[in-house]
Amino acid sequence: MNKICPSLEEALADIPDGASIMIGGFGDAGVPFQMIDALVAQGAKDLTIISNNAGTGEEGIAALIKRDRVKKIVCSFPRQANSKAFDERYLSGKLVLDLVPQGNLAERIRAAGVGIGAFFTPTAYGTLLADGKETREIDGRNYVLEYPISADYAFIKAHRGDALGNLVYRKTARNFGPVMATAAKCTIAQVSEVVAVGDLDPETVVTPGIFVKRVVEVKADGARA
Amino acid sequence: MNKICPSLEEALADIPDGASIMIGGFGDAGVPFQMIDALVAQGAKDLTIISNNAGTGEEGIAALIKRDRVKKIVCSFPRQANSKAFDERYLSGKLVLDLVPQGNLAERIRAAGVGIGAFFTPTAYGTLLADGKETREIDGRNYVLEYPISADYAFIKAHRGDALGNLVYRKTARNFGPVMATAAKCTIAQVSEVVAVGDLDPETVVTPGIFVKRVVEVKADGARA
Amino acid sequence: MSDTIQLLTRQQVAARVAADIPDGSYANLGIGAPTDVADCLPAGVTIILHTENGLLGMGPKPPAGEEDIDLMNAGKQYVTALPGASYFHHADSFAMMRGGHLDYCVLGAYQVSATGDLANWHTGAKDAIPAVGGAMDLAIGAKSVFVMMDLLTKKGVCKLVQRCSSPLTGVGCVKRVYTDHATFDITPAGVVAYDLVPGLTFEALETLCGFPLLRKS
Amino acid sequence: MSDTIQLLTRQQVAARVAADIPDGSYANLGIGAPTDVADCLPAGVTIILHTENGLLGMGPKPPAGEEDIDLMNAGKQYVTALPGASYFHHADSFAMMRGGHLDYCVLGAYQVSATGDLANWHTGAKDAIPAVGGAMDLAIGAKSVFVMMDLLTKKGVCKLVQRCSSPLTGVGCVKRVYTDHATFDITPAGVVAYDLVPGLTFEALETLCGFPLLRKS
Repeated sequence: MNKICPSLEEALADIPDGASIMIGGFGDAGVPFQMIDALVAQGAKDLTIISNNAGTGEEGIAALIKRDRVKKIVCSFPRQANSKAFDERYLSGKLVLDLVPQGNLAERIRAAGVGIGAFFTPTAYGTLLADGKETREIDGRNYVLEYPISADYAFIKAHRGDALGNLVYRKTARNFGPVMATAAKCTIAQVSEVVAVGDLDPETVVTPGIFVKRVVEVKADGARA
Repeated sequence: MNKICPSLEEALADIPDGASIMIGGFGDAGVPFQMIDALVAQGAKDLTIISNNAGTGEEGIAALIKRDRVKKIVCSFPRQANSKAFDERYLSGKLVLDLVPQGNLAERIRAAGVGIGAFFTPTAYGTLLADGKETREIDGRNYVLEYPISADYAFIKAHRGDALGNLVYRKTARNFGPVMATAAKCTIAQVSEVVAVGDLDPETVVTPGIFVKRVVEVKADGARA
Repeated sequence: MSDTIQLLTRQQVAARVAADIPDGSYANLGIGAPTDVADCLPAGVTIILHTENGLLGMGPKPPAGEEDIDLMNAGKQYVTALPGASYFHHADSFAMMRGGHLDYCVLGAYQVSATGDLANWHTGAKDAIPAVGGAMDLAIGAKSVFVMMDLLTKKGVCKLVQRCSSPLTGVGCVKRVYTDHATFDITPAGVVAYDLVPGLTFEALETLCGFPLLRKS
Repeated sequence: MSDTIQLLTRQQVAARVAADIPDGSYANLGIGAPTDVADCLPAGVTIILHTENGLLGMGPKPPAGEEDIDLMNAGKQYVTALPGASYFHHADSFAMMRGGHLDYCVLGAYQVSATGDLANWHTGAKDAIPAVGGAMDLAIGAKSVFVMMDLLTKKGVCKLVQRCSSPLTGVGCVKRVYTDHATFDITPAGVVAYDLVPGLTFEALETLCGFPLLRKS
């Protein structure tokens, strides 16, 4: 069993137009920038992107949006100081936004990974973001019924990985990676370092290899660590 | 902030009759035997115990049951080669059993810890253990609605712990510990070794201290590791 | 009349909030003004800070040159991790919040209603680009939700209202509101006003709010 | 007629199961007979074994004297962990199963129905003490659920049935049944029988089962 891919190009070769892709990261931490660059080069379009943010500046998800490759984005926080690519297309109606509270986003992604059909969450009860959704009072508290979010691919950035797909992360760059890894048909991990099988302490593996299909080593560069 | 308790006796002093108590462990691994011994000595009765098993031989949960301290047990696998204390009381109707499939048990305990009001699970659909429960078809699959399981106390065994309540576990003794820690009003951890705050690598902490109220060092003995 | 009284600065409001968070608490300080609360925590007390992007035991910002791109808070500012910290993924992090394990969270607000409804994510403007982040999870998550805000907008409109006109973040979730004019407890009996700045009368404050307030008993 | 044919031993059935699990698969081998499958996996293939008490990458039993009380499988037998293994808690472990990430699970059974219903947790006896463990999670969890059992009870009653009389573990979940007499695929068209032991005719097997079987096309 060897999940190591020699290049990002090869790892992303089979992504078709219309794919749904989860992309890890919060702010710049844990964003697999190089994998997104490779997706820009690969050319797939009509994508649905599931991520916490919608990209800023010219990099990452913003680079995909700027080239009009994204038809829909599912995220919690698209508006940022420099989210111009998103802002323009959202306001002109060219890009569909499904806005999901951050905790619901994480929990709905997890639900897809663990086989839960739907769950009652307290978040967003009584707000615009629960409009039209099923609600229920349970033990005196009000809940909204939310459904799983899955994807065809997950792009995640981890610190170290091995040929079996086991991953460990670094500090707050962990964020959405471990839950997204469980919820996609094909999870591709960009790791700063590939290590030998057996080098990761089994007690400290965060993402067990069963959730990962491909691992690509992308050495940390200064700017993007 | 110092959550270290000098003795099990002190850590368990406030447990009243009628308390619900989660007890970690699967087989003998991760069972906080010494804490259960201390509970036997403490004397609380009419307890509801939530655990994977119902004890075997004369030790652990079996010791509580044998002294008729337990009125109800929520578990997945009570019947074992040597579960005599449980068997007798169950068959005579002295002990109420709530049998829960193991995966539902883990997920219902987690749900209590994370504030989920209820969730649709595929496990047990169409079986006796879903009798009378709400069901729903979602995307062509059948699910059963299950509710959270919480408790007044959780007794868990971990490998190392610090004064802030951070815990790491050892091998398959981890089992129910981390989820139970999140689902009880008062989680008490028995650890083989107390270490200084800062000695546990923040990347490898399995149970963050926020979930733990009291930590007691119980040095590993030979028989019970 | 507001002209003649000395309103609290943002730092003074932050200090009031900080003084009400007991030693040994777990807290999440939202993005923006509430971040100042961390700087006002008295020496010698241990308040463990949570940031929802996956860190418990958050410390102050690092010295210049020691920033780590992998170590930031929910406001995307560089931070540090204190001894005894732990990292975890997003679902586990929001579990801490949504499961009711945080003792306090401190949030900013556009409006708070007399029944504790919170509006802090969306101005309600039709062409606004919405963004919610973790606001709705924080609003329902902590045992005590504190709001920290100026009582009036720049145009002089009171942000403590009988009923929010801006889209809600959470229903009946706010327990206490710290402002530059006074502190308000949201109680089943009504809004209790106290700690008014010197020179501000109860009646003047009630006039500013435009609905009846209760005195602290 | 069964007297004149040579039935497969438990080890031979286990070897058949093992031969059908491709290199690179993730599998959970249930308690009891299915455990033998691990010993039959051919050299040179990597099948990663999951045990639901929190280990992926389970290895064989340890040498005498090296047993570790903290390292056991779901059958409460001492095991080892192979290089590349990982430990996790029970909710994460059952997520692997219930989320459909395991390629195969192999279970024993009291009965399997022609539509793939599984009964393996409760004999149905009124005074039986029930115990379910992870059986119901395994039944609905893996991409392919294989059953491994003797075709007949000790009293000669067939365990492959049109409709289970014992309480169900899962509905329509079994894909294939390996027995000492033959292998059976549960398909939408019906039960396909193949790999009959030498000397066992298709008709004789159909008589044993008591309902129509399909030949492999």
